[in-house]
Amino acid sequence: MENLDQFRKETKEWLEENCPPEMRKPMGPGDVVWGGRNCKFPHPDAKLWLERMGEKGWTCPTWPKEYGGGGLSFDENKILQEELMAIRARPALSSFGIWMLGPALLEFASEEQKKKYIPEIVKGEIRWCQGYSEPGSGSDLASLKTKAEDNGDHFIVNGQKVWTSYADDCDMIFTLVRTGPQEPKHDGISFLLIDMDQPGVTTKPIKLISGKSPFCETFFDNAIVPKENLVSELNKGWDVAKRLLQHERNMIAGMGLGGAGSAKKKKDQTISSGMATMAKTYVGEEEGKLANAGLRQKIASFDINSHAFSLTMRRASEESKSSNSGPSPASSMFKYYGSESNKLRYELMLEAMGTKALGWEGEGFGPAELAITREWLRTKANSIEGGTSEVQLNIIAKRVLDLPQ
Amino acid sequence: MENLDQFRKETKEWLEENCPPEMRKPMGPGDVVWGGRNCKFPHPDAKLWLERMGEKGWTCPTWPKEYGGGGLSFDENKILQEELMAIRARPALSSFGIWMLGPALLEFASEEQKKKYIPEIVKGEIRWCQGYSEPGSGSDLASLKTKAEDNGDHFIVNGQKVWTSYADDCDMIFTLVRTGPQEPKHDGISFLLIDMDQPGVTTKPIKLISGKSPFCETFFDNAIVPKENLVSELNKGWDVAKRLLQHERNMIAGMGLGGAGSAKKKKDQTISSGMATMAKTYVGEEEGKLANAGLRQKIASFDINSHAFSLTMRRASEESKSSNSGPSPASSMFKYYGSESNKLRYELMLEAMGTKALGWEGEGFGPAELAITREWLRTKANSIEGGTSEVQLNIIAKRVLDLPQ
Amino acid sequence: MSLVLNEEQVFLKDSAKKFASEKTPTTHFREVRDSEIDNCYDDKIWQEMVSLGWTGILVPEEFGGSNFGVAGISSILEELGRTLTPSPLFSTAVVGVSLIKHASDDVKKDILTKVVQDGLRLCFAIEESNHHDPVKISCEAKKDGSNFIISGEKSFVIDGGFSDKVIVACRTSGEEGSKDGLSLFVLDSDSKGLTITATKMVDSRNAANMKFENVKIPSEKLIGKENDAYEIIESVLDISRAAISAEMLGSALQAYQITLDYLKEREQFGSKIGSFQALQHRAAIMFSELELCKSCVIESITSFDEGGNDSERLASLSKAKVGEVFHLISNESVQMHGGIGVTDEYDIGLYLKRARVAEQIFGDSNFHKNRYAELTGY
Amino acid sequence: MSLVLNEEQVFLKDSAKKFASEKTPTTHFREVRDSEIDNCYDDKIWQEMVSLGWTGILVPEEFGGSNFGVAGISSILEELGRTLTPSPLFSTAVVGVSLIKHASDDVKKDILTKVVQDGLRLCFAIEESNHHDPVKISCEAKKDGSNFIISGEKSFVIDGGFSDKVIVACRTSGEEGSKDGLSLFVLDSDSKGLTITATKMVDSRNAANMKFENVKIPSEKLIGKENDAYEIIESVLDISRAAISAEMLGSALQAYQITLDYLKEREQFGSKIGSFQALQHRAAIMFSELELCKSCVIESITSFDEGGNDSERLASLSKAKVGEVFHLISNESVQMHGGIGVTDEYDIGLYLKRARVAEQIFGDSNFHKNRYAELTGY
Repeated sequence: MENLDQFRKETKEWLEENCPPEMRKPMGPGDVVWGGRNCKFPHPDAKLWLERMGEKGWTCPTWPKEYGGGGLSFDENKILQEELMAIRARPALSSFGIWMLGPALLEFASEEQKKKYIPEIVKGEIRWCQGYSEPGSGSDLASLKTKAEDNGDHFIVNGQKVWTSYADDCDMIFTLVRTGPQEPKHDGISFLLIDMDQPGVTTKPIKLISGKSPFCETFFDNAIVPKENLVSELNKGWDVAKRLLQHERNMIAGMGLGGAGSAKKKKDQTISSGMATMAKTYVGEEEGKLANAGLRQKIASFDINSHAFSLTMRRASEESKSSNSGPSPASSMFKYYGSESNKLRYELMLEAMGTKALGWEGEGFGPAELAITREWLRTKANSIEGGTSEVQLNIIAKRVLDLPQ
Repeated sequence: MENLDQFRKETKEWLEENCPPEMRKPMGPGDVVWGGRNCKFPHPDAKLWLERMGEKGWTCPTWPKEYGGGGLSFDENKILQEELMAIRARPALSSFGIWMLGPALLEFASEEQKKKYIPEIVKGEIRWCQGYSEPGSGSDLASLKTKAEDNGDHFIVNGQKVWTSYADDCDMIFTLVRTGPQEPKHDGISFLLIDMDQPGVTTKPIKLISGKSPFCETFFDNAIVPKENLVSELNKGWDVAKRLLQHERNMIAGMGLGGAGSAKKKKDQTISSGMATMAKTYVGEEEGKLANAGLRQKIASFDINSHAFSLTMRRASEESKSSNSGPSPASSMFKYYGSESNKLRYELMLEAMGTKALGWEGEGFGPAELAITREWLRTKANSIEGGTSEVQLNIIAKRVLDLPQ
Repeated sequence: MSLVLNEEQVFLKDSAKKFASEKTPTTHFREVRDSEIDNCYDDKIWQEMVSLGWTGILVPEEFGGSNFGVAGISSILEELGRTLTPSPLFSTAVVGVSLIKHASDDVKKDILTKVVQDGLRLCFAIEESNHHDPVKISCEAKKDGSNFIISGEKSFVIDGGFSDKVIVACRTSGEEGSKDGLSLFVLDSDSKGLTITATKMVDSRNAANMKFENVKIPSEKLIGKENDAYEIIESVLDISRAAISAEMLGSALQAYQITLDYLKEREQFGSKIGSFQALQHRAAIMFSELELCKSCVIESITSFDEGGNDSERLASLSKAKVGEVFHLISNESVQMHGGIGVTDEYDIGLYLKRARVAEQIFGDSNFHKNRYAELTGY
Repeated sequence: MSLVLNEEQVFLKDSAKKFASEKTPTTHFREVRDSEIDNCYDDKIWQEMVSLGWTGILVPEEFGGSNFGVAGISSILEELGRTLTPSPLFSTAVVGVSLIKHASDDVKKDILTKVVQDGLRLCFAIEESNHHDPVKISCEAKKDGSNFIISGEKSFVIDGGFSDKVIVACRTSGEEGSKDGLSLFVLDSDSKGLTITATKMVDSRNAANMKFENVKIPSEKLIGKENDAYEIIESVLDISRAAISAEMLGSALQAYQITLDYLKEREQFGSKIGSFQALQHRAAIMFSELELCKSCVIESITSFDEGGNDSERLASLSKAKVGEVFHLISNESVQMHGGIGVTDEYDIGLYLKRARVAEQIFGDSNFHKNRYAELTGY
């Protein structure tokens, strides 16, 4: 405990000294730092902040020190996060390398690969995107067709990926490719790291119902990939993929939060529901109650579920703290409930806001209102991306409940 | 049209003359006339009424005259029903023979069988029950195991049926039995008419969660069945069964009615919802509105669905009037929606009545309240008997929507 | 009421079906949407509708209409709803015409003739907040000699951005929220003092915000009696609610059909996804719900023509039920399409966007559930 | 608040689990139900619970209790709920004890000691209508010298049919519906003027109707201050709501487990029915809902012992959520069992019956949703 107090003290001091004032201001939508070879910093301080945090490994606080990570314990990291929160520090770096690829590399990659790629991720030098889905393979990921052919010291890759987020701004892509067409479908898949800075790789943005999106189609036309870029063994890529998908599910599950339960309590003990407060401004109130009784009932149900869900996320984290088991099949439950809940949140906002939530662009609507319309449409993908709700329910039924095939 | 007017006039006169006054009084629970060898009549007039109606064939108004039916057209029968309703005449006869077996015999039985069994059904001389389900075969009816072995001029039947309504009071049972164990399961089934007045047939009542029930288990222990009691060809009983199940579904579907939509309008145009009126007495009202806003919302949803459902029943009947196609796969929709709706009706009644709907017996509750508790439990079987809701949805998916197997 | 269409209505429905599939498939909607036209409808198509007599279906024969009734025009809207056909038909031929029928003979003659012959476009300015409320009206019309002076604001005026005439619901007396004291006026959309801002909605159609600043209008442009417009408004709204339900039903049926086709065609895990039981059951439930919607819509749209006495409640039944089911189907359809369902390239998302806007037109399901309960006495 | 039980609580839970499986499996419930005993519990079992110290878990050590807290007793109730164990544990050791803790030292000493040592049975007479409402109280207590005279009626008194002592909530001033003017008294169940009618409920347990006709009771039997009992009542109700949620959770978990086992064992169409995707998805959704319930219950039951300041809202969260999920699961379980699910022979129907009664205890989901919204400020 004493060590932790000491750690908190040092952390506080270091942050005070090293986190530039500009990086303590609230973020706008363009202020995310994604890193990469052509990284665009919103402000010179953002560059400084990334360099300093990257140097300490605190962009990836719990990763091993030997690969550039912060090497912090669970408790130390908690303190770091609390202190970052306390000064409202912006994240120094956001990246799919941190959220997805890194943990997989730490588990599956060779020593050489870890030495090469992990520090780049920690420092934000390379920006990664994910290449899993293909036009023909949605939920049935393993039916993918992009193929990598052995050509001596390198593979030649041909095929197409979809839903590659930010592919048009990324440096490298981690992909699943078919290397063994003869094998049963799960066994012929390999995990390849592909440099996108070559003529054989091109990208094209996808327009969504919500408008522009970070998603792209990514085309491989005789792309060249050195053999040392194969992670894990040949035809054993599916194991890496499964683990990565669990990480992705956990990421998306978190979006379901934000009802009354997770609302911060103020000092005077008033508890408020963000949804209800917002609804009151659009439908009015009578004697402190939301004027529309039907809507009030629906929001109460939503808040109760949200509250229960956030308690469950916390419970899962408390339970796993000791056992340290990492993502489990129960993460499917979080993915399922979280994404369905987030969709419902926006449907309720639409219901509360009425015609005010139905603008597309131009006059007559506030920017926040227009953003809600778009975000409502965007949430429809929550229960599809990272494994559909149906796939999550299948996983729960089979792996958690052990129901027969 | 003139003929119909004439028919209405004659019918009115005949009913005036022949329907005994006692048979125009509202019925109590014990007043149903089921017919049969040991028929118990609640009143001597009930016997008279059955004899007179049976004589004219009006217990089965649209069945062919040659087998004792009424021989009425669709429109004539409509008039008869209207006139019966006008004088509030009790049904002369209720019977599974009329509702289920008769239509199947008319379609599938031999001339001899029709001549023998149909008039008995029309006159209420024989009381029939249905023997389909078995302990091991619920939704998967065709997996039935009761077997009939060829023994020269008769079959010997061994096995067990469940859910045979009123079996302990019936004279005969129509059953599905396995006659061809070697065949694929649907092809080895035959449709047999079995006389229950023999030592080889015994019955035992089933107790339900709602208490006593008309259901029995029926045991066949070397029961003897003459070969002329086989309906349709040997091993072709499944076709008969399928048709009969459709009739049963239609019967049960009708139970979902009774919300605001089907409420009778009074002369002063007030429309009322039975559910809401009842709820008002248990939760009170404020300015004419049901006091509990959440419950009010639920009842409104229920009434709207009920109203829409009853319109749909009527639409289906209007649409089929011209085409005269009989029960269609869409009857699965009615069975599904009707039984789910009926279950919901009782759940809402419980919600409205609170603790008053939770009595089992004894003091503290009115007889109507106790009846609702029991009926609530009884409705749980609605979505199971006559083909579960899941089976109905399967049928809709496959036969109506033509979705792949 | 009949729950089966008569021959005339079936004929209208069939010709609308043909029209929609030949002239306005969803590609037509996309063209209009992606073009620079602000109106979000194609005037050529509109003139074809006019020449087919569709704008005159609710117009009495003396003014050149066919008087084919609410069931007639609604059947057309149902078919146009299938392909999301954009046009001012609803706002003009249903809402506008039904209102103008209550105007003076001169006004009727003038406007209805032009609607039938030239496709004069009408719109109804009633809403003043973000939720439908036909009595929450504070936009004021003050008597000033033989004129009225209108001041106030209106919002969510369907097709208000490109109308020729505006029918506006004003308060001539009483408090906001009262049924008494409402009056209707018809005026030109380029009237002095009237500012119209067309808003672009998520379904790419237009609704307008209107600002009335001392707009002067002669008494002859009053529709019905002063202070006494409430009954007219409600009766026209009910016709409109029934008709828009029919359009929504058409859209829902089509979204469902597209999805059903996709279930039969898309393969995953070596099987058609339509063979997965969980999806089958959801599809079967949606089928059942749609059957119920069909009954509500037909009962409701025929009730006006057949003089039924339950039209109010049936309009709420229809709007509440179809609204809820279209909501469900629009969500389920996108989900069942998976990733491509959320891309702009596929049509299914267009139905989702349309669903939410249509739900709000003249009362959402919440509003109509509540109204149904009130009309039923609880 | 901790979302994981501590060692002591885990120990209590484990011993209750053992007790339930060895001494009170559902066959025990059936025996009691089908016997001629009107009480619907077995006194021998009750005395075993007493000797295990369960009635003393909320009792301070000075009166012989263990003071192991709400989380302790609730964990026991959860396990007993699994097998539908009938006993006066909830009404006595949770509701009754929590109320008596606010009484005078003499009363406390007298009653709590007997509860701990002899299993003296307590019940709480509060409800006066068919829906829970802690302020809808008109049963009156009039001061008469050093006594109070109680007149009025009570209903749905859990375990009221066989209690030794009755704690009754009365109005000493104010209007029905007011929070002010409520007072609590404890009296013997055989007091003169008190008529108790045990009702037999659908779950085969007993609740009682009570009629007070000028029941005289000395002032010392007042619990808390005159006119000022509202806060005590609400705080005890919240503890009780959390505890009954735990019991309901146990029952829901068990009903779910029985159903899951059945899905893995029952064959239809040549396959285990648990392999049908539609059932799998429904089972997976129920699993998720139960996980949420577990979190609500544990957060709620530990909040009292850990002095959290959100206990009221957590009690409503827990009762509302568990009530809804137990409702869902009790229905789904019967349906998934098919025909045998509705026979008395199988256990699953017993859970259905229990679910509806438990839902009504101290507020159904509707009540608590509403309360949750109020406590959250809307």
